[in-house]
Amino acid sequence: MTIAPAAVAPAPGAADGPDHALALLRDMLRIRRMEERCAELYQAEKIRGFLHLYIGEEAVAVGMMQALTPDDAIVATYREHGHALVRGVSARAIMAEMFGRSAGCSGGRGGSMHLFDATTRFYGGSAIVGGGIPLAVGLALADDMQGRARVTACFFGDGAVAEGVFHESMNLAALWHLPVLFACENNRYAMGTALERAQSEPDIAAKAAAYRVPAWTVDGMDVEAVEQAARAAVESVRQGGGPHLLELRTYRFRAHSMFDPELYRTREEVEAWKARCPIAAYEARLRERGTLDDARLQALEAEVFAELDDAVAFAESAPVEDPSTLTHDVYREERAP
Amino acid sequence: MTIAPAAVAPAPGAADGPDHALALLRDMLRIRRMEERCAELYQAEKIRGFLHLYIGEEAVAVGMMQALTPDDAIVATYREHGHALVRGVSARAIMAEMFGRSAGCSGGRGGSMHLFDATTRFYGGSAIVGGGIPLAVGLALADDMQGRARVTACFFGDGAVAEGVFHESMNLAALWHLPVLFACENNRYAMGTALERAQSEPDIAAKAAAYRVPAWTVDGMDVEAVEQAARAAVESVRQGGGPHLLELRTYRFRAHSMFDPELYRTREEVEAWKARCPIAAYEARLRERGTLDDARLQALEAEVFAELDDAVAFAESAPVEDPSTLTHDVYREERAP
Amino acid sequence: MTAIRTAALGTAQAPATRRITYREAMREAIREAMRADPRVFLMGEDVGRYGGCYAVSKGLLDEFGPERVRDTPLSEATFVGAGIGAALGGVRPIVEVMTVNFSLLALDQIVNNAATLLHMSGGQFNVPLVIRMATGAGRQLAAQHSHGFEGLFAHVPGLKVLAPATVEDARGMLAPALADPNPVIIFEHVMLYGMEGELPDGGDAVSIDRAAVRRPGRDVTLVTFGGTLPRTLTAADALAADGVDAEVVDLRALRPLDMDTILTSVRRTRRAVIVDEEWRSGSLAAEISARLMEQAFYDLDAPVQRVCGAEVPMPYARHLEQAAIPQPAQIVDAVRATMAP
Amino acid sequence: MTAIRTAALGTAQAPATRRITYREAMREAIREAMRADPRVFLMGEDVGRYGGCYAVSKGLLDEFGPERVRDTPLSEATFVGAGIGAALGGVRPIVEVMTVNFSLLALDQIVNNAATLLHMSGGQFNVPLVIRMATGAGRQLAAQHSHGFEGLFAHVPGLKVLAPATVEDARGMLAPALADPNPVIIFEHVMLYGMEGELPDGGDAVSIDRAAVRRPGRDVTLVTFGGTLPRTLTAADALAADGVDAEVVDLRALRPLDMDTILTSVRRTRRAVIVDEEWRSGSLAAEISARLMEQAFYDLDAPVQRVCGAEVPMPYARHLEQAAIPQPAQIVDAVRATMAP
Ligand SMILES: Cc1ncc(C[n+]2csc(CCOP(=O)(O)OP(=O)(O)O)c2C)c(N)n1
Ligand SMILES: Cc1ncc(C[n+]2csc(CCOP(=O)(O)OP(=O)(O)O)c2C)c(N)n1
Ligand SMILES: [Mg+2]
Ligand SMILES: [Mg+2]
Repeated sequence: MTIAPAAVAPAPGAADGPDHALALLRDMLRIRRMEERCAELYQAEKIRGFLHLYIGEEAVAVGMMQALTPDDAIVATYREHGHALVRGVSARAIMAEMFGRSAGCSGGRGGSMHLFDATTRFYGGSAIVGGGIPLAVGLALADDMQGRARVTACFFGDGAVAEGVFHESMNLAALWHLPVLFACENNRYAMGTALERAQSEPDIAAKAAAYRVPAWTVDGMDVEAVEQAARAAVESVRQGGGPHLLELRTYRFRAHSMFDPELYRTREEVEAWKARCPIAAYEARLRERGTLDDARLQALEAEVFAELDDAVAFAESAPVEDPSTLTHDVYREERAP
Repeated sequence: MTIAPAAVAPAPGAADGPDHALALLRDMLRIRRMEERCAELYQAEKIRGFLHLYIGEEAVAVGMMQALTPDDAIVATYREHGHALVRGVSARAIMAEMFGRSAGCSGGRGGSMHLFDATTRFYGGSAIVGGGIPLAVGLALADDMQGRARVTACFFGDGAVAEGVFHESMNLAALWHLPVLFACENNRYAMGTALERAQSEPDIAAKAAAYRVPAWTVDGMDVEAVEQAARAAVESVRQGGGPHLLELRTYRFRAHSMFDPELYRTREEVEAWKARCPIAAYEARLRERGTLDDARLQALEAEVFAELDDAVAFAESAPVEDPSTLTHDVYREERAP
Repeated sequence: MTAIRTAALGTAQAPATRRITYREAMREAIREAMRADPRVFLMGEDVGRYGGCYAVSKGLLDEFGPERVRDTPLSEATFVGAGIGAALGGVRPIVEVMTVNFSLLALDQIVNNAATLLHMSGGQFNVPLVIRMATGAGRQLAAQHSHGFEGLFAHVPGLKVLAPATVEDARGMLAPALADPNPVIIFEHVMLYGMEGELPDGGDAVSIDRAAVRRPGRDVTLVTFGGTLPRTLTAADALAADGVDAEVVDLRALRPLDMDTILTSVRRTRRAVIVDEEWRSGSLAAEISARLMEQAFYDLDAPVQRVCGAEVPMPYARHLEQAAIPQPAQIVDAVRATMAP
Repeated sequence: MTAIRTAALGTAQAPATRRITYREAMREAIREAMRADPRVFLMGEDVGRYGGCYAVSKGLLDEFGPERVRDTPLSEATFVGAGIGAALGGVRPIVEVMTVNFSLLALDQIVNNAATLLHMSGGQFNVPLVIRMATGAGRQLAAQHSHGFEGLFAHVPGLKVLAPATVEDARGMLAPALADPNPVIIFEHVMLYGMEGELPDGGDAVSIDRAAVRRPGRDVTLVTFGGTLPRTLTAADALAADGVDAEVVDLRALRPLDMDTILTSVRRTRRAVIVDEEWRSGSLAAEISARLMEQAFYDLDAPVQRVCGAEVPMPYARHLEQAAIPQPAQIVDAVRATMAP
């Protein structure tokens, strides 16, 4: 069932011109710097709870988002800051959320693991591993029943593939031919459990054959490769091709969360993957192409820093919600027609 | 991953001689006649609750049980009268169970869907579709950890394949290389839902590749074919080959349960399958081989009737348990070392 | 909401009544909801071709087709989760879970998603989903098919929980449940499906907020819901023959609870017995007793009693099953104990 | 059982005490159980190489190897179900479920299999399984990682449910739980892991049947368990400063409940407040209140009060989370209301 993406859609990348390439780089930098800032703010005890950083995996969210239109929907995991940011949730709203302020994108109720945003159709931020997958199937069902040519992109990790709902959802989406793009962020670990110790068949894309779902494996460290595959898959899904699965091979450079002593992998392994940093690699490629030079990069970095400084300042000064509102939004009060 | 069973073990059947063949026939008849009797007793309101008959599928249980030794374990479904009987649970204990008597194999607590028997390692009788599959994995784990060369045979239907636990259990058993024989009784329907309307990939054996589990498809209407495949698979599992999956293609001739109006399939389809009746076909084959004649068959039928008459009489006259024992066996009281 | 229903039905209909079963009432309610709103659809195991395990949805596939009466594979977690997603996406799913025991397979989706999304998202994403489940004992289906977890669902903030116990409620609760912007769980007791009752022709939407006094009385308040309402009314009749005038309150909504109706009754009768088929410890009956403790302690002339299911996985044998669930005689005994000085 | 433990430990050990954390106590208990019985093993998500989400099992993989400290894939239903099967097969699994919210994924296995098998099989198949779960709020982990469903599990016949709230209980409850022939669920509150306490060197098995009076008092009985014990003791201290002498009962076992200890206390103090972090409606606190209604109504000078968690999916923001769970000040207020005439 593995289809070469090139067969489905034309390759973007260099052909799309320097502006697009710089936009990709910029978005990866925005994620990287935001995550670094989050780590600092966690140390400073401004952000609390579980914090899962996306550092090393930026090419995946950035590449994928290129293929999605504002009408499409996104379901993500607890490692979703990057997805939210690139999807268009403001850094201010994300940062305020992690500060637990009512100006946060989830009103301070969700925190790092539960970013939500109705205007960008960003349906969270789900912290039960695999728990978002059926939601994505349902969102796609609603689109299908209402005749809308929308796609629902569902992000989940390699760990989620072991959960029964992955299997149930692949089957249901395929059986009902629903417009879901399953995006497996295979960073080779679920917390401290390596993929080979979690899956008897570690080739995730190969599993899709059990559901007759087209699937292919993508280099998740190459933002242009991700974009290309995402465009091909989204196009096919949108044109009625039923669900597709992308296995995006990537790596997280940091610990699973802020509490992780990282006993389960070697420094050498981490270093080897860091050498393939999606941002550094893309910078090098763009320099080679003549699209990027020091001045341009500095300007980009400055922009990103300014955005984050502004976001942190906003979050710091955002009002703290009155505890009297504690039980608001447990039920919605108005009756819908 | 599909392996021809012939490659793994020698074919039994004709070579095993007429006694074995007649024993196979006899066991199929025992199931058939018991199920027919159950249907009558249900009409007579002696048996209550949900009653799921195995008529049409006898070759599966009978063929499979040939390959299992007394040390092996069995996990079955709510359609398990036949499995229990052929495994060695007495017709008396089964019948008394369905009458709700304390002499029943589950003390009258379980009924038709929950036959249990410790002495034959018959672990039920599970009425949550798919719910028995993880138990089988655990039983196999216990054997593996204790160095016992036992096999756990786990029966489930084509419907159960859609449940997440099927996927989780296949993966875990394969990952840990556990001695489980997954036996999917594919009778093409889950209640009223045809396999093609439940599975995007209706080839169940093909799904095993997603877990690197050896699997093959077996004609479940041919008791010798089932026995042959079962022996091959059990042998391989017992010798450390890890879990195997058999997809046993069969058909239920009767309604799903006693409440089923059978709106979902045509009379023609049912008749076509009935023409492949595993018992009639085997009788014909044995006649051809000269193993069976009218006298022999009559004797067999008479034996079977006698066994059932005795079982029903036993059940009828078995004492009804005192309601004061209602909450017995909710907890076991002694402390184990 | 009543306005919507009236508009959908028209007002020309004569107010004749007719006798139908609880099952038919439920089916009519689904049919009417699907006729009234193209976004409404039914999904679950064997709701279509088979006609529903308890025959509730028989005939609906023919009228509405397989797009709106969807047979699902056996994947409770996923089809309930997909119901949540579909509700988020703007359609109005009615998801049927065949038997409450199986709902445990979907409980993660119901509790961790359906009930939390509105709050976790800071009020952005509500889940207008209706889940129907068959519940309860009495058909000798043993431990994996006979339990009711109404109390468990009623424990969860973010959910609304309903238990229609009459034909009128079976007919009338679905429309307001679908109109509700929150996830609503409807429990249908398997022993009620065959029960007949009078219904105003066409039926009508009913309140889903209030408990109902099914039998007025002065001496003691019997509080119950769902499958035990008929048995409680039987007990009340037996008590009346004995000169004890019992008031019977049918909770109808299990979350949120209508304490006003209960308190109004108990403050008058000064005695209460709660009847609940579920296991006693941690039952919904416990919650009601605890609230009466807190809100009516000084009004009570005797301690509130509970008549609940025995704490045992439901046995198959008929006489054991019957011994495990509340019987009129036990209710009568509990009332007598409550009336004794 | 105590005999067994003593034998396993030897008796030569000096009865010195030492200070360890709740987390270490739990780890020692697991280690000792695994040393004492080769059938005992630990399985769950990241219990091995990662060392456990809350670091309870750190170091155990090194000592016992991957056969006995088993990292599982993310498949809660299956690895819990496999634990049930393994227990049936003669080994002694300790299954760790990382966080109670995730246990809903395995609830079908726990309720429909572990709790029913003995009864459904007419007494043939018992399930000697221990399941450990981290529970509770206080770490700003929001709605999908902070809830406690202790009451839900305590509702289910066939299960035993424990909530160690002290270092001694963390150290001592596992051995008798493993010796018990029934499925036992142990809840470990995440806010207790770092708590230190004195322990007799080597620890010792404790009763898992009885509640404990953690602070004797005359004026009012505070009943609690697990993570709210420290806060309840704080409240008792504050009350003492005010001249109110509160007795604090730690339930320890949530199913079956030791009503004797509660009743003995309440009959003496004639007043009770129950503190329970879970959502109020349908909480375990409700069950205790209902039992006091039934068994101590005439002994009470005031209605039993509950101090429970707010009925909301747990919010992330710290001040909101704190507002959602019982605080000493609320306990003090509830006691004052109870003491007022
Ligand atoms: C159902 C469930 N089980 C366990 C956890 C604890 N947990 C949180 S993240 C995680 C690892 C998930 O790995 P993966 O899906 O590969 O995503 P990644 O963190 O690598 O992005 C685990 C086990 C959880 N949140 N939900
Ligand atoms: C979890 C669960 N969902 C639904 C049911 C209701 N149910 C009982 S049998 C059955 C069909 C199962 O079909 P299959 O697995 O093919 O077995 P068969 O009955 O054909 O032998 C269904 C849906 C159940 N018992 N458990
Ligand atoms: Mg991962
Ligand atoms: Mg079938």
